[in-house]
Amino acid sequence: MALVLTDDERMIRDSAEGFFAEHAPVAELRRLRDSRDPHGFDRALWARMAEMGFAGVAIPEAHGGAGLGMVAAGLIQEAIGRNLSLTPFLSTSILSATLLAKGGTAEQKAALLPRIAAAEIVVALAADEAPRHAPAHIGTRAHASGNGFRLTGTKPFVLDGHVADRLIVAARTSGADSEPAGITLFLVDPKAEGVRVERRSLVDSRNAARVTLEGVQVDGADVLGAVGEGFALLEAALDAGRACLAAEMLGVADRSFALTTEYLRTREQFGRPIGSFQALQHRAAHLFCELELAKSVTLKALRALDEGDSRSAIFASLAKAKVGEVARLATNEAVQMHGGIGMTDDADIGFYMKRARAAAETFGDSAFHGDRIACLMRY
Amino acid sequence: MALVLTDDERMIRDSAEGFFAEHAPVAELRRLRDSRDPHGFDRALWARMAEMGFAGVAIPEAHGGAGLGMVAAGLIQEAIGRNLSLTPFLSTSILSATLLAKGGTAEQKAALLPRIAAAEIVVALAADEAPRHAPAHIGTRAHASGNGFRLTGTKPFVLDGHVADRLIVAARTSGADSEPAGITLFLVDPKAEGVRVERRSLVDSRNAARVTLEGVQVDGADVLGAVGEGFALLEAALDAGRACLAAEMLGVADRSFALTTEYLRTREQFGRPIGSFQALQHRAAHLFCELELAKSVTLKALRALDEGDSRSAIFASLAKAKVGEVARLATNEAVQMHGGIGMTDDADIGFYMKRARAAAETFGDSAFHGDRIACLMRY
Amino acid sequence: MDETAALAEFRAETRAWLEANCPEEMRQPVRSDSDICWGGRRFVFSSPAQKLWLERMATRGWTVPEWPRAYGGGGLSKEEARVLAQEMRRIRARPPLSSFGIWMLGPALLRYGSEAQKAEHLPKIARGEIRWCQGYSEPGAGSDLASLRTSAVLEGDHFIVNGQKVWTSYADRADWIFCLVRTEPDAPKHLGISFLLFDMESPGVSTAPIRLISGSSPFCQTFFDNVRVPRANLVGERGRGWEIAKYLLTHEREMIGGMDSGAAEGRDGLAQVAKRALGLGEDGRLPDSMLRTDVIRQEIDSWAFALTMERVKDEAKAGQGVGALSSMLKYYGTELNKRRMELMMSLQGTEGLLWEGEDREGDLARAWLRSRANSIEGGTSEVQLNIIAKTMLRLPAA
Amino acid sequence: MDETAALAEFRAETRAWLEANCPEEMRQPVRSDSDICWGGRRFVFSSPAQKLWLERMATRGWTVPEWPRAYGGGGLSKEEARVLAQEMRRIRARPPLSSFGIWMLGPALLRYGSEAQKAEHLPKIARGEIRWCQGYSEPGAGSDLASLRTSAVLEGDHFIVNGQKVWTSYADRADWIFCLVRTEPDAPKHLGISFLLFDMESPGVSTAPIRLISGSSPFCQTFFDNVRVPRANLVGERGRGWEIAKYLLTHEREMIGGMDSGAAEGRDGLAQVAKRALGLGEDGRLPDSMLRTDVIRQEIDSWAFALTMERVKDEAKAGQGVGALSSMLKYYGTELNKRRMELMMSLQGTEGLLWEGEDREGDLARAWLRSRANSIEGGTSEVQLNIIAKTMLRLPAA
Repeated sequence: MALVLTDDERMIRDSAEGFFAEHAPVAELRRLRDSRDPHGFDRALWARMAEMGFAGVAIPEAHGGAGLGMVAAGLIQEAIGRNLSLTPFLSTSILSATLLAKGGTAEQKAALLPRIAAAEIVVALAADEAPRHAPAHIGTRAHASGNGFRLTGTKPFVLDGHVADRLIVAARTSGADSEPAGITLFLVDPKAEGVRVERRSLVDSRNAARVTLEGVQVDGADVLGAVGEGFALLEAALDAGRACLAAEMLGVADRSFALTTEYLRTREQFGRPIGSFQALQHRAAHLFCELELAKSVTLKALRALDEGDSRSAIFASLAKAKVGEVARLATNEAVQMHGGIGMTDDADIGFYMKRARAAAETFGDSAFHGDRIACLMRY
Repeated sequence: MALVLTDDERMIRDSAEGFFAEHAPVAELRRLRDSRDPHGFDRALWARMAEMGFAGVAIPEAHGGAGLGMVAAGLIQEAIGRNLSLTPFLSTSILSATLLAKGGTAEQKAALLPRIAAAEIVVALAADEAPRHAPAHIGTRAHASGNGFRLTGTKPFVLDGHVADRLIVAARTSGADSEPAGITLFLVDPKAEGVRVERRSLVDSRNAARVTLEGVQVDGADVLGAVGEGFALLEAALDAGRACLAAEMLGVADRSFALTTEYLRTREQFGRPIGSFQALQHRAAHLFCELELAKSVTLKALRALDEGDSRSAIFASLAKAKVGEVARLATNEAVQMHGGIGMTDDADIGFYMKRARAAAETFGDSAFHGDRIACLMRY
Repeated sequence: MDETAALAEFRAETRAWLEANCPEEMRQPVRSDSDICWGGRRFVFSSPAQKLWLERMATRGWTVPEWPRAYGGGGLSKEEARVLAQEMRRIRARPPLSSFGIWMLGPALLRYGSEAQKAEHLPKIARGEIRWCQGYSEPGAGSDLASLRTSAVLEGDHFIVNGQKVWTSYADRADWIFCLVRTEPDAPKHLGISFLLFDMESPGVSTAPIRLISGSSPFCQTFFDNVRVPRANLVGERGRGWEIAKYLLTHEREMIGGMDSGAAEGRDGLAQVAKRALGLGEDGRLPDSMLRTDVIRQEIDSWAFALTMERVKDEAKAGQGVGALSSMLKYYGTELNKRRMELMMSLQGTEGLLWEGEDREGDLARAWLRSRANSIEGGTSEVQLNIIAKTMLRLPAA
Repeated sequence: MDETAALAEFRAETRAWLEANCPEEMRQPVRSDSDICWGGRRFVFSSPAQKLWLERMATRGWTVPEWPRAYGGGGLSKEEARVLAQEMRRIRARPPLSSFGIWMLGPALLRYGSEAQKAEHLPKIARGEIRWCQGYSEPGAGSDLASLRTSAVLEGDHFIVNGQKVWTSYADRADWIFCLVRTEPDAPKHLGISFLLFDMESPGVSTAPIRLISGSSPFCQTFFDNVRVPRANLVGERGRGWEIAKYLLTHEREMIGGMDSGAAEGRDGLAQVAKRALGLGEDGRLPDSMLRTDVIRQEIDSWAFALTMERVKDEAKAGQGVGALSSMLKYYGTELNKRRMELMMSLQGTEGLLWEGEDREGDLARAWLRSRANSIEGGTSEVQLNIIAKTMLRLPAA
């Protein structure tokens, strides 16, 4: 398929951009942060996202979703990035929905997917244990017990874990601590005995939680996918999440670039607009080119997932690696070109830099994905 | 000792700069190249270098040298870089002289060091076998034979090998192909039976030779240093060579920068000197800073060798790695800023770019030395 | 996407014709310069097959498939031309003709030329009878092309041309030149320029090759000493040649920018070269971790750039293009290619330094040196960044 | 190098005095902001030892060892001052007093102040009695400092000051301000500026802290509404304040530029942090090869930079300095420090993102965000590059 948005996709892009710009602009992020909102996002917004069909964008129509796939999901996430909107979209509508749709039993799908599409619940993925992403590094153990398992371990960084109605926990039913084989996914009720959830606040005003599991009992019906074979399923969902994070970072980078070029056109120093200084012009022009590359790899990664391309893991890593670097450059340049103003909390531009960093660190940074590309290409 | 040139050293610097600018400027390189000179350097110049005390600068006075050490040697090599002078200084006065002075027997020293100081002979080091520097990777074998050894192997890249009166050959008396232990150094007459020397021409108009050894007989008196323990000796000489190559690259970079800023001041486009364009100003100013760093690491590396600093290997690698990158940046920027003129053979600037590349590849590029630094620092 | 019935039929016919008419020898990859057919009065074909292939293609107008039939073209639609290109790729057919006349002058004449000029020059370009060169840059006017000083003074029915050009590709082998000259010395600098065509055999024209740092001499200096050019050879309006020049430059830029495609199909990827040069360690990774890092970053950027070329093309087709991205492609593509060649040199270590000698020694070093010109010719990287800042970012003038 | 007998004696005396007089508590590393003694009217000492240490050092004039004794200084020679610094480092003694008065205003007053001004202000700075802040930047005048608009109109024996400053460090805690004002509104912009001193308690002065992206508020906006400043508080000539300002900026630049010293002694090197964060692989190398590459490159540059600071100092001592390199150190040092903080963040992964919570969570992220200001404050990187291009490279003005 051509590397270009279809008419339908352009409509989704425009409506997502309009929606988040209206309902969840940066001012809203500021409000939630400054009021130390206990949820860290606005439940009313989340409900509206269901009305718009966003919450279930990637969920098959048979399960109450819009069935529009990953390009559409990425466009929504890009608009989220552009406006720095706070929503549980990534954790619930992308990661968890993908896991359930690909790995869930008929009962699990019926029980959860329609409720996600309706934005009635938040579902969080509790997988990573190392500060630097290492998806096979799972030390949490699941020991057979009764007709199910007992889970014990710690997940220090669960996105939206503090507001989750359900957790999907990666635990090890066999194998050594960093082996892909032996990982199993479980649906866990965060209110179950032995689960402790502590909210942790982040530099970008998103929220995560440390989830501790102490002998938490789950039964056979709570296993998501096949026992011991959870890694492939996890990776598929992570690749969807990585491609969407690339889309979000693209939104972050593109908007911060737009704010910056606007500033360059208007801010005067030495009697002329600073955008007339050639050194800044060249840096901005270079950044423009990098952003064009970021757009291409993002669209390709999302398209490849929708098309079931055998190289979709490579393209997801390509997008996460490249856009992460571009977003870092774009937001760093943005702050520098804004000068002192850029260092103040009053200016929005700092929020973009914070989010670019946090998104880049989530589910593998450029170093992780560069290595992954090389390993997948066997060098 | 302070990181600054002494008055004596400044005199050496000035006299070396004056000497090479007068006797071996870029025009001389051009002449030797275009006439396809069979030696690739001017023997009269080499003789003059003895008169100046340059050929034996690092050789102890007891052996006919000037005994001035590595800072002095580096200043000479820097002047060589500044003028792109063709001489066998590196191979003979640095590498071979260091090996002989540190590892030679009284007889070997007496026989060879005074003749090097007098510029009567050229001595070349035949060590490297891999295209990418790997000093322990020695596949050439020395089998015991009679009261000595028989050497068999190929050295594809021996600097000044085509004009050498004597070769110092690294061969393996024991151990596996890439082990440091088991390497022995031998003095070999290139006219001996079984030695084949083929000249190879290089992009920077220096010369090297492929030296093939087919059962070349040497006797016990030809062993330089201890049997099987040649690696440490070799590394000491290579570090001297690396520090001097850093000094040469510094000369290359500094001179090409000077040519470029001069061009920026005079060349006009769009009705003004191109040096008035801020984008070029900032790139030039950045390069200025990089050159300052290059000066510091070079002086430190040379000083550390003279002082017997326990970290002199680290400093040699630091200088080779950093100055290699700076020289690459400086010469690339020089060609780009010269525009079309810079691409012509008529302009000198291209010669600087060629030499910077060749010097960077010799005895380990920045990747090699970065890794070496990290390994020496244990990370 | 389904092909229309008409297009499918055209495909079938084209395939059959190519199978029947493309000589076997012309289905081999281009290995050296002599495999390229440049045409022209003095061109010496390297084989009878090369000549035959040109004649057969020219007869159908397929050396310039989209030009009108009236001017020696194939009269094909965009879609048909794409099918022809696909079918030629399928059998790896070589281009029958390479020419600045096709790439640069032809499109400009189609847009700006008089009827007489089109009728005179286009068919000869299409048939490879006349080889053209480009007279743009001058010693004092590099990036600042519009400050050119070669003068053309009208005397009766002739312009008298005096001056000097540099960087004229293959001027010593070309038959005719398309040339920017100053006809209005007193007009503002962009408004005094005209676009002239003339025969390189005219009295007063001489050339001298320029030796490059790579050792080769594809470019010349070209001197004009009272060259008489018929007034009819003026293309477009007098004093309005700058517009034509810019139109041409955009074409050239896209051509040069497309040169990096490290990760694109068909060409040996950098990672493959690295694997051959360094081998793999026990962990399946390239053993030099710093070089591996550089290779990975280069491959990521090359791939991202190749996808961007694909996207830009697809968007143009879909009518969604955001405007002229040629400066972006030119700037980024050439900078990428320079970095790629630097890495290739690093991977080969001292072997990459070899210059002359047995076999193909020196090829890599020459290609590395050649790549340095990419970001200078056809508008420097700095000029492209200026254009992007002005046209795409609308930043204020200095 | 051998020390002279006199200097050796001074060293022995100093060592003995420090041993006897530096309280044990003052020999601990500075752990938090409250360990820093800023002095001033409203300063609250964090411990009796902090107060005692300041008093004892001030009594000897050793808060400002090289200032003349007449103004509360120690009257030491450069060499003696170096010995004092070495001996203080030896016992890890904390600086008794940190102050913009010492670092910035003092040197300027010594050079440009009247005798009365020196006698009035320097001793109070030396004893930590008055805390100073700096009124330079304005909302419309960032990099283009000289375009400042705060006005000072002479009425009788007083200047009436009106306007606004930003980025005044700790203005809300300072007692006095040294301030750039425009006294000659019609003069060319660099020539209408004067350098004034006044009490922050003067009627009409107010401050409002600026909240930064790191969450802290070390800077203020400062407003002047008809503030009356005695004419005697003008430093230097009226309209010649720009010269004093530039003199001060050079001092500030060197202070900020010196902040990166990744590989310097005493501070935990980046490689050590990387080792703790990533561990070592079986081959003794950091296991993430791309991050390792970045760490290596950072360490190389940090080390090269530290050696450059050493060389520049040594050359200055030897009288071989090539001139003001402060812009180079400021530009390169701050850019290096920013890269270092980015790498620190990468090494810590998601743990580095934490903001508030138990223990010292958020410290790293705050330090990262803080580092972004380094290349803006005290003259942006762009301004430093302009200065280098002009003064060191003598490139023509735009």
